Amino acid sequence: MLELENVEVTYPGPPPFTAVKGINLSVPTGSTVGLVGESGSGKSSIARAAIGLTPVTKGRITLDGQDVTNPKGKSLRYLRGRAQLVFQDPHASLNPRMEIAMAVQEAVSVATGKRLNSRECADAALDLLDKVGVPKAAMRRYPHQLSGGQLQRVSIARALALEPSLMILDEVTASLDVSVQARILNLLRQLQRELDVSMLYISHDLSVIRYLADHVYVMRHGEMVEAGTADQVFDAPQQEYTQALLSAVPTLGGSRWRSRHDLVAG
Amino acid sequence: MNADPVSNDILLDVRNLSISVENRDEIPPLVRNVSFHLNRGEIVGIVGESGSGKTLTSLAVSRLLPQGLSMSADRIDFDGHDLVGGSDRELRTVLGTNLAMVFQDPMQSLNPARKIGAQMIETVREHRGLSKKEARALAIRSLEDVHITEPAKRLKQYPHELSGGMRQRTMIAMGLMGEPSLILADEPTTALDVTVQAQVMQLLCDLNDRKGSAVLLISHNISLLSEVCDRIIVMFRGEIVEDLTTAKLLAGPDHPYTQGLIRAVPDLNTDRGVDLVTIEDGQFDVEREMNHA
Amino acid sequence: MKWRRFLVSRFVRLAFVLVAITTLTFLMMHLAPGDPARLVAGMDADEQAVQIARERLGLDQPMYQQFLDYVGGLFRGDLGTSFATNQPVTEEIAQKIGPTAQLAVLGMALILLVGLPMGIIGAVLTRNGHRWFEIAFSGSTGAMASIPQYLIATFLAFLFAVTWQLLPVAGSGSIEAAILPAVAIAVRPAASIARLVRVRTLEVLESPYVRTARSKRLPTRKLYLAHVFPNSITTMLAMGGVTFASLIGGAVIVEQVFARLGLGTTLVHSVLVGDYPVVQGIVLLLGFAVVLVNALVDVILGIVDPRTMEAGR
Amino acid sequence: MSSKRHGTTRQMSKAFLSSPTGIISGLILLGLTVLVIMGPNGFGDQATVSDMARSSEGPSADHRWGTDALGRDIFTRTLAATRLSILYASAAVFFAMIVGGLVGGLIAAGGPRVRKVGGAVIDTMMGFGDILLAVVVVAIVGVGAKGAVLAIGVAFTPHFARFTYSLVDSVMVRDYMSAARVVGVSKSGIGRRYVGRNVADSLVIVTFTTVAEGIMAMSSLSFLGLGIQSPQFDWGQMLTDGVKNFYLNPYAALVPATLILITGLAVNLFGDALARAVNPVLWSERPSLFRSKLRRNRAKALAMTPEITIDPAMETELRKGRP
Repeated sequence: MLELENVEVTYPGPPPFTAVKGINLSVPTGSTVGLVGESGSGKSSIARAAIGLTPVTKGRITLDGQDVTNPKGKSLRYLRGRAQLVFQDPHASLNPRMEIAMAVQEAVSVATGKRLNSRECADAALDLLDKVGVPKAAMRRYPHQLSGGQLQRVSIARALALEPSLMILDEVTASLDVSVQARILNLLRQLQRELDVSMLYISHDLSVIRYLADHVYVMRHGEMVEAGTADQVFDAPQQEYTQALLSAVPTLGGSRWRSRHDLVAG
Repeated sequence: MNADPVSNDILLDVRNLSISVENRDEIPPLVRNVSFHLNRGEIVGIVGESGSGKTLTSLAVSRLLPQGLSMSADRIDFDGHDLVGGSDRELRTVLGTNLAMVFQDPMQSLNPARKIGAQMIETVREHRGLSKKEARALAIRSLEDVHITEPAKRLKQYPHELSGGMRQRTMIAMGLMGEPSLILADEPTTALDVTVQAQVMQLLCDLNDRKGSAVLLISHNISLLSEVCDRIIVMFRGEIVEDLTTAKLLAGPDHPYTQGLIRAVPDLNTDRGVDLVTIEDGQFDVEREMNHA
Repeated sequence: MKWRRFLVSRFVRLAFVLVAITTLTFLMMHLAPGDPARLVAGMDADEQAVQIARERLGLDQPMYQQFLDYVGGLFRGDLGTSFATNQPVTEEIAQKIGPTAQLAVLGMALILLVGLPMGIIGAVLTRNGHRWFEIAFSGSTGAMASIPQYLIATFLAFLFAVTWQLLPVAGSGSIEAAILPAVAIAVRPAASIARLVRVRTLEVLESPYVRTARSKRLPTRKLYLAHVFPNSITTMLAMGGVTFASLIGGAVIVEQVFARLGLGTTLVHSVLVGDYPVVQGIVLLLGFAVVLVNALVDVILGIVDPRTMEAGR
Repeated sequence: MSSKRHGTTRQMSKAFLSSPTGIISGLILLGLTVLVIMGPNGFGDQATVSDMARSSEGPSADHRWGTDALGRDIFTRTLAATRLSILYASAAVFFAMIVGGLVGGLIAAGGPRVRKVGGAVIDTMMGFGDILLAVVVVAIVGVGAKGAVLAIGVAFTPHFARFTYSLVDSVMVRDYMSAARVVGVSKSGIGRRYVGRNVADSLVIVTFTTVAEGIMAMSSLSFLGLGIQSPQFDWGQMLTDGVKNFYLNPYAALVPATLILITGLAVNLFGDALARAVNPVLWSERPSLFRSKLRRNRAKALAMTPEITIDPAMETELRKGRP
């Protein structure tokens, strides 16, 4: 459904910096696509460009066949109604002066066109928060009073309020503890099963991508290094960089440096 | 695997370490009755989530606890020196040379206003009385040890001119200047990319191998620790819940929290068909409902 | 390369600001109510005399012509003629600049010599848990930073010159006469700097890189000199421009208290009698001084801490 | 809906009342308000009519703090001066807030070039220093109350412009702004609920606390003879007169000085309490009498909201964007 064709993102200088250099990427309907890369690889720029936050300097982005490159007016409304982005830092992506229920309520109001303070919006917001597992007691609280995991749930609920068919998730678990990450990942999988949304999951963590994604894209320095189904990329990586990346991922009981211990033992 | 500690070869011995907030009795201690030891040449990991007390423990061992926190311990012995009773003056040289610290964020941990060289040589100038020339030569050798190219040029650069991985290796090189018997590394690779992380880990293991420095490696990543450590200490909310060899960890830990910690994190071989195990039963509800209830 | 871009950008900004100040001072006379020509000719002069004065002042010319004349005059070092004394403004200024410059230099020296060490010592003592000290420090510097300078000046004059008769109460000749005024203008900025440096130094003391330095177990003296001090001094330098400006403002007031015949006294007097060319000249001069000091501070900062060059606007 | 409003209001008032300083300063301000309403007329002749026979007397039964050079009761006159002192200072600060806030907001909302030039202009104006700016304005407008108010207003304007600019700027780059845009919150919604809520209360509180600075600045102008002229009088003028006769009757200077000090303290403490009340991030902070400590406690909260203090002498510092 989401198609990026030869997309380039250049930030104005001085000196100008090209973060994304002619990328092709597609997210098929109903699938989870993983976009993996190290810091500075341009993966977040792709997320922002796809949602219309960062201008694209070259190329074309379409959503369900409709052009949403540098969206304005109608195409912007079209895009926002169908695609949503969840940010990395949950503490930073919620207004500190707004109760969390209100943050979701606002999104419901945008989606339904109902008045912000109407009973319908309020109820719908509470339902959404309930659905992503935010406890009742937390709904009237302010962002700084909640933990990172809770806040990330709120962000997800807010994105869901617009009933998107595509969710872009930019490093959504990077700032969370591992046990919290597990819950968010489970939640995302559950949502995908229930709501049938497509996902573009962006992360530096190959293990998470491996766990979630059907298709994988590997980026480096703004260029696409490798793309394919998850099995292809992880089991039979073609590019040297992908291989290096994979071999660098720590695994439980991985034996890269074990030789030393064997020597000691021997 | 040989995890049999030679009894008289204990490098660091910590008994009943507790850390609490000064003058705030209503706040429970942040670290409670932590005891562990480290043998010479051993690599030991401490794993735990945020708030588990792993970083505070390492800071207490190095006597660098921030203001406002106080510690108590029955004993902390490092290399034959008493770190609880001893005065700062006595311990200066020991801690300044025998113990090397590597912190999480290499950008923030190097003084941005001073050149690399000046920061590297001050330890040995101070504690071993080397001349500037000798110290510089040592610094260059040390940078070579951590595989930094053009070491002489680096000495004249500022931290912001180096890449993240290079800064962290510089931090390690700085620690090596004193020929430490223990390298205390607190999340040394959290701010770095995986490929750089691999290099830094390789380097730490390599130094442990070549120079025999013991390493106390603190991380939230149990997979990472399982790759390099002889032994792993699991901390949860200020307490040690399990202290086990890596072999035991891989064979299957006893403690439910450790089990949960392993299964909560996906790795490249995790079954995609099933949900991840979460740690939420009773006392192991890590994600606290609210920070300020 | 980095340096060139930095210097060029600072130079462009400097030029821009100087042009702005020049235009502003020029407009000042024209914005003011009343007719300067009548002022010069005298309140009871007849229409013809006023007209003559107007022509002599060039006020009958179109605005742009007057502006060109004004700028042209600046390049020739001609700031016009005082309405009050009929002397060239440059000469008026030349006579009065000595006491003010003396005050500014002495004051600046005092600020640097007192404010910086006070701030650093304040931070160290605070961090070492002297709570009473923190209270005393915050209280006293806070009060000092918010007392108007004329009060400080009067108080000092009262104490040292009237009660104890240690120092001369007025005059603009000797160094002794400059001591009290210099102290009076330095107190407020010094207190501000001390507060700022203390807060900044506390931040530095909590920073990861100072933790690293502590882990090296350097003697305290070296720790502070090598790791803390350079960062405190950067903070202070960053405030240098603002401090200088408040120093000039202070001089205007303090000169009044000690009856020093400096630019400040002259400026206030000229405003009161409507001697616009002199006001214009003095504002222009002080403005230029402030802007130049600001530019200089930026360059020094660039040398001391290369990062500021890259971060700079 | 109503229960929610109630909850927030209750938490706010709880946060405000949790600090004794907030209550005390509130009471002081209430008293000052009464004095402002009463004005000089509320005190009869004692404050305004001179009695040369009793010039510059020390404290006595008739005049508890003595009389000034013209034989007027110092204490009564000081109370009577409250109205003009506070009104003029407030007017000047209000002017600065409106103009500076507008300019700062517009610059922050502008393109990169506007921001660059605008920022440079503000910095330069601040570089001049308040007094020089004020004197220039007086030179243009003329001596007197109107001139003084305008002069202080103009002198403070760049501070407000810079403050608003930084404030809006820091809000604009936050992730929550992008997040709101992605969700599709309308422009007016972003303006009110995002920029508005995060900027307005800081601005209001700073405006409030700056009134104390305004009183000081007005008194400095009075001292130079460029401020309020007789027969009008304010604390600054009384202070100036009192200082000249300090050795005859020190109370002539001390009484107005004390009231200035009390006002300044009350305004600042009230501002702090207000800041704690309106900002949910600070609700759980424990109040402290001493700013610097509060500031350090606030370090975390400040990551979200820029610091709320404006002290025209030292202000710029952290706001200049220099490392």
